[in-house]
Amino acid sequence: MDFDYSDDQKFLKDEARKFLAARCPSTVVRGVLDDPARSYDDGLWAAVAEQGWLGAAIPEEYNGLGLGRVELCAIAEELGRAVAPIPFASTVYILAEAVMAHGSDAQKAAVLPRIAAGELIGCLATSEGPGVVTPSSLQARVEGGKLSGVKIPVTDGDAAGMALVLANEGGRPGLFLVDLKASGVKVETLQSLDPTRGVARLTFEGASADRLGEPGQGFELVQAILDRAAVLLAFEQLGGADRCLEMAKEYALGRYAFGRTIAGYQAIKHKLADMYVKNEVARSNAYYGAWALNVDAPELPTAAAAARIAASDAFWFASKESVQVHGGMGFTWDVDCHLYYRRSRQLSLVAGSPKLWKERLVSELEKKNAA
Amino acid sequence: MDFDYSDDQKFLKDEARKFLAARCPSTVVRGVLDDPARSYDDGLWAAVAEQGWLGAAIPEEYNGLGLGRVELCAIAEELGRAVAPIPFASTVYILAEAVMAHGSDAQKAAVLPRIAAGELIGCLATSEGPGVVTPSSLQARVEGGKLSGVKIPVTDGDAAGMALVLANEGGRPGLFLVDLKASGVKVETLQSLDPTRGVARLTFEGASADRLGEPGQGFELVQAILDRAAVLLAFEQLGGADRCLEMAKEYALGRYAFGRTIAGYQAIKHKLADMYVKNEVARSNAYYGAWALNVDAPELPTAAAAARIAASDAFWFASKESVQVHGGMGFTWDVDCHLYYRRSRQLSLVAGSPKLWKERLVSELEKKNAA
Amino acid sequence: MDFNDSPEEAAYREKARAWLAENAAAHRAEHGDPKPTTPEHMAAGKAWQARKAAAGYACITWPAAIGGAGGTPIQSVIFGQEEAKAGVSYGYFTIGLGMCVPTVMAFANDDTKKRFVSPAVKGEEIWCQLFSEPAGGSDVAALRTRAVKDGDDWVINGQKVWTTGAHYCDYGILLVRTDPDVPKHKGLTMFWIDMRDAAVECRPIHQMSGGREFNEVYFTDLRVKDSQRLGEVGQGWQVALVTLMNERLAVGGSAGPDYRQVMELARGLSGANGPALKDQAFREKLADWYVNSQGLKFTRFRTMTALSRGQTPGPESSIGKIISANQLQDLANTAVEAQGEYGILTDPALAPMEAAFQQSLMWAPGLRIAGGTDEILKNIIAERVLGLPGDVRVDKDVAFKDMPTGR
Amino acid sequence: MDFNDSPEEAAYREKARAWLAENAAAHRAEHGDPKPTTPEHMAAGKAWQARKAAAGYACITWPAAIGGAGGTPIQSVIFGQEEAKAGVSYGYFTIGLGMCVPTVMAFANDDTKKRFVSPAVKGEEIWCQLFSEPAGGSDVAALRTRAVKDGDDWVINGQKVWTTGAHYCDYGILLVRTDPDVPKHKGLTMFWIDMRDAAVECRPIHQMSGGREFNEVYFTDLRVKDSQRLGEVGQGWQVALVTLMNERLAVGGSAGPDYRQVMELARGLSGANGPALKDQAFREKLADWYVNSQGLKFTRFRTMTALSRGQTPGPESSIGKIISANQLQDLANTAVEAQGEYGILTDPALAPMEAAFQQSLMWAPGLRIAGGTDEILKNIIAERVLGLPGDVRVDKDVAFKDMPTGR
Repeated sequence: MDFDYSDDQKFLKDEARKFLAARCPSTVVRGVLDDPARSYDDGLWAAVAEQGWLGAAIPEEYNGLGLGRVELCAIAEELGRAVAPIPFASTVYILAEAVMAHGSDAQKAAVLPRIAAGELIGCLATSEGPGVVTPSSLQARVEGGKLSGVKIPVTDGDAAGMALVLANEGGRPGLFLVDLKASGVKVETLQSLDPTRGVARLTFEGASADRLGEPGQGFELVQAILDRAAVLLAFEQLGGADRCLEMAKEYALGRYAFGRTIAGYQAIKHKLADMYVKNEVARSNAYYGAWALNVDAPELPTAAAAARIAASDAFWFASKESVQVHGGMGFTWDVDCHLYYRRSRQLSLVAGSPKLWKERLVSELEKKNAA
Repeated sequence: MDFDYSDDQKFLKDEARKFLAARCPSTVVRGVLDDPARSYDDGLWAAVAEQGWLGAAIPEEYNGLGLGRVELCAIAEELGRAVAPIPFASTVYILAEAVMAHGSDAQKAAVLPRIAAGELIGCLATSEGPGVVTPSSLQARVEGGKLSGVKIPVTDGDAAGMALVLANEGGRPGLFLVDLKASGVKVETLQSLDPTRGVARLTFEGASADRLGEPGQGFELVQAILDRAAVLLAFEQLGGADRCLEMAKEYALGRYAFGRTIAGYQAIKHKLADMYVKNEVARSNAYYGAWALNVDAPELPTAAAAARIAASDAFWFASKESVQVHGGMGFTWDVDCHLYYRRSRQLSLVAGSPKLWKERLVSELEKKNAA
Repeated sequence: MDFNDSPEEAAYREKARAWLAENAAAHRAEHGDPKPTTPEHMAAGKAWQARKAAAGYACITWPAAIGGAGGTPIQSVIFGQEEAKAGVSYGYFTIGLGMCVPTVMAFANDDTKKRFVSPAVKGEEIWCQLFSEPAGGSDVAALRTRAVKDGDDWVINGQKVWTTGAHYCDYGILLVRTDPDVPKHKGLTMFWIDMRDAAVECRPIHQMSGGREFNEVYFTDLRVKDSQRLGEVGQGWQVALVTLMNERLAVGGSAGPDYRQVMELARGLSGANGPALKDQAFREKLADWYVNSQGLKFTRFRTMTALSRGQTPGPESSIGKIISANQLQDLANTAVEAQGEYGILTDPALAPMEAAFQQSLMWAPGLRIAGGTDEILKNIIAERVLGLPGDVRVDKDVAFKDMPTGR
Repeated sequence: MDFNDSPEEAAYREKARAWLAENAAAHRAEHGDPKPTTPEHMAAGKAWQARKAAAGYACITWPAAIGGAGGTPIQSVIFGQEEAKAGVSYGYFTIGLGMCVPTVMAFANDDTKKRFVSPAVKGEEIWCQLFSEPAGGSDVAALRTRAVKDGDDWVINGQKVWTTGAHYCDYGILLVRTDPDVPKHKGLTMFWIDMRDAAVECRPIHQMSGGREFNEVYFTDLRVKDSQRLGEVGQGWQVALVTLMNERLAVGGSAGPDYRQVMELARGLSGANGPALKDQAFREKLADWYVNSQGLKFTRFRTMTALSRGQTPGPESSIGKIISANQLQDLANTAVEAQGEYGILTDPALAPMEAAFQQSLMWAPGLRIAGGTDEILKNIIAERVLGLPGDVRVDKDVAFKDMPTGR
């Protein structure tokens, strides 16, 4: 039984925490938050690239570090704790993982080294409006290798150099790599609940599109990509939830009401205990997801769903109740609580809501129980 | 604005409480609980009949008191508080109300005076097995005025002299009055979660059946009957929930841990506050239901659904958390907590689960919003 | 058990409606429909208050001698309902007339009352309440703003926070510490102050929701006359309790979207398994929200019934904010998540319902705190409604200066 | 991050499996499959314990000199898993060997240890723990059972409650008050007692679930020798803490139906809007239960990992019962309500899944209380895991006899 980070992985994680404590204090997050013109911190991005994190799980032949997915999970946990304002998830959990899992050799060679070097930011463009995009609602289309349509919103779309775009080709849904710096692409930055992450509308008018994977498999590919991303996102959520609990605890211990620290009142103690319980459930499910991701286990779909559901629940609860424990101070712009509150929403919305994942989980359990 | 019991109604309610405190202490409830041979307390039943409660809402021409439905709600609230072990709901809220609303003059004359006199106990026989009975699953059938089929479970079926039975007639669902003392009826008592209320399996083999209302309208009639019953049941649930809060509060005040009353710990205080909030939400919704029932308002379906949902939630919460506040004592047979815990389940199960009522409520809201 | 006015109430409502029909139209013809927070909106509010005062519809329950109408609480509620329906409610005077001026009336000398009551009733001067401090929070009496006697004056230094309307108010009632050597509740004193004094500085608070609706107020050597004192020295807490008891009966509904808007939203969305509105989990949430909203609405009706019967309302109304604030947070979040990735967008031109759900999501955390946190409200229900014991108090007999403090 | 045994662990598991394969079969051949609570079941349990002791599988972590195997905690866990898989777990010895006998070993004189340890390991004698009292509950140290010195004896009067197995146990460790004039924790003393003494009376408790699995134990002038004392007079609380620290590491899953059974149930039921299993609200609950159950399972794996690495497990495992007891109550209730009116039936011959849901519904309230209420467990997490302050204690310096008491 060895169901935890190894000593090496713990070392990597500790180093990541120290690095981010130095390079990504909340002033850096607020630098992006308060400046509408910035959708991420390029200095932090460059530093993260220099650390090799962008290519942590990319094989050495593509200039990555060739580490396992558990190492990537450790990094994700620390990025979540730091509310890092960079397009790491879109680039690493989604684009790099998608190309590694489903790309041709040529696509891998074209994409992975650029990601590892910090030269290419990715994004996933599926949504075309409010609600869930379905095969019958999908409007974007590729004809003769040229993409037309509007994707809104696209997380990190304003920073990205390449998008994974869900579109119909010959009436069948496919997934396409699109160079956003080439012609036929219009990018507009949009306002969002979490201004520390960029969001855009992408309008395509005859942009060159290079299919990833098989034709007609667009929705299946998106799901497979999200299964992998969900585990890594769960670690970001877990890191954020842990930090919320810490912040709430520190604040409660230092805040006095009626002559004693509010951390001594059961209403606060039990709220923090509830956070702890949710965070531990999330951690245990995330670890299982990390195992499944790392060994590409057939359990990945259920493990990823469980990890995402537990982590989304834990982060939402911790972020909103941390505001509550902070009282009036927690509702101000100057206290960091809202950075986590916003990020918890961003992370729940970005790769399918917890509701969708619950449905996916139960569908998988039905299959398993029927078998 | 006069949204409360009137002074007269309050007087009636106070008198009912005093009467039940004298005639239905928990020893009476336990008399039925502990004796498998008894499905209700016939002494209490006779006393209740003598008070005129069985005919409270029955017009004077049928030997009732001819009071309004709000008066009946007041009585229901007190019966719920006392966990009265009598088939009042089946007889009064269901059979009497059904015959008053949908019966022919002959049916009214045959049924209502006997109910008012305490000579006839009623029951509603719809269920035929686990889950919801639907037009496609309904098996019982009437041919040539004779009923065949099995109804399980039937609440108060072992005490009843007359059943309202849902059955197909000529392939169309109808609702029928059946004399359970006549031939072709087999009654078997069953074990249940709440032994203070009787439950039976009724097997019909050519029993005489007298249709209530129009042919083919069986399901609509059952729903209309349950709309009325739901409001009255909500008052029973509310009375029970109020009593749970009182019991928990009294126990907490008298119980000491670590040198002080446990009623002073926030974990207990806030739990009791949560009960109070739910009970008040239930009370307000129940009052609205009482108004709608009393004036036969078109809002009855939504009002009844809201009353039932709120009351079911409040009673379940109060009954389970009252056990919790009582600690180990609450888990013993000798303390009354479990009488309420059991009754809260009985009352939630007997006229459609809260889940069904939520669906009904939203369907009604959809219609209203679409209009 | 009905919703009808009594004959007297119906007559009053009829009269109020007739007056409102005529006067709201006239008011609107003069002032148009200015946007909130603009000077024009403030001017319109003041004009409307003057018009009400002239007709006996301002401070309805106050004696006619001081500008009221000698009316009943239920008349006040009825007028408020009709005024809201007529679309001419202004919030500027709520705190001043509901809490501050009654305190002035109860504790000030005759000259002061004469000077201030009438202008306030007519909407000429607006008052704010300066109690909360950073170090206070739920424990209001732990405030640190210090007043030191200097001849016939008091010199005040310190900071208040979360003051509604401080930047547009003319006067305020201010609770300060005049003696740190006695236990916390015993060393407080109340004053009225001129908010335009140069020693008073208002700074807007930047909230997590992005807005700046509340203020910090700083006092730097603010000098006030001893004649501005309300009540005795050291009796400030007793005075403050009178202020808080005068808190207006909340009979209005709560703001923000409710189940209707979420239902409307879901009608057009696709969800996990077909249309979002057909999703049973979503429907059960809708049902719960509806039941709670109705529960609060009918609880207000029960409160009004007590008023209508001439009784003091029971404690039922204290349940309101616990439910509504938490429900708004859940409802807004559910609505945002139902939009999928699109839910992240906050541009009112793009997001459904003009981004009302996104705005509510960022506001709801504040609602759960302002005017008593969830936790304090549950304490109040437990103690004042259910009669359970208060929390163990370690600060009752300790001199304020010796009390342990954190940040 | 994997679930594999280390090579040493795998070797031990292999050995244990081989032994179990042979011995469980032999055991079953001798004893058959008797029903729980029968004398035959008890006899089989004792025989199995003797067989394990002879082979070095009883008390695996204890030194070989006293009947153990000198093994590691992870070996003990591994054997427990394999034993459960082999279907030969008996619960009779858990409390005695996990809590009582270690206390005897720590505090008794050599004669006493010699007399009792070996028979306990071999399953010849069973021990129970007599701490809880009606007046104690969450506040164990508030116990009132009195021991008064009489020559070289102590005379004990009082009552214990919720004692597991009191009616079949041979010996017990008993915590009593020897001095009511000092604060509550300081006046306690621990003894071992003979449960067959005529002055000890066991009465089964009738639970709300209908069963009678626990006992009240009454002492009427029970005389024990001073040599039966464990630890010093007045040091009973310190001794009890040792007992409680020895509480066996809980690595087993929790009992009762889980999401699988509810899923199975729903497959055949019709619900509000078609098949119950297709109801999205029901599916979301299933998902939540699954996620929590997996969360607890993998939390146990994390605990085992710490053991496997030779570390002391962290406090993660304390979350188990808070989740599982509440979840069982919710799950059982949901399953019962999904059956509609039929859910009221409790006859195992009629109700789906042999009425397991109905039984769990009546058991779950007890689970939320036994071994620490939800509220006490949250206190423990808050204080011991998160390091938050304890509740204000008014009983620390008050003589026990002067402490306020209720019922």
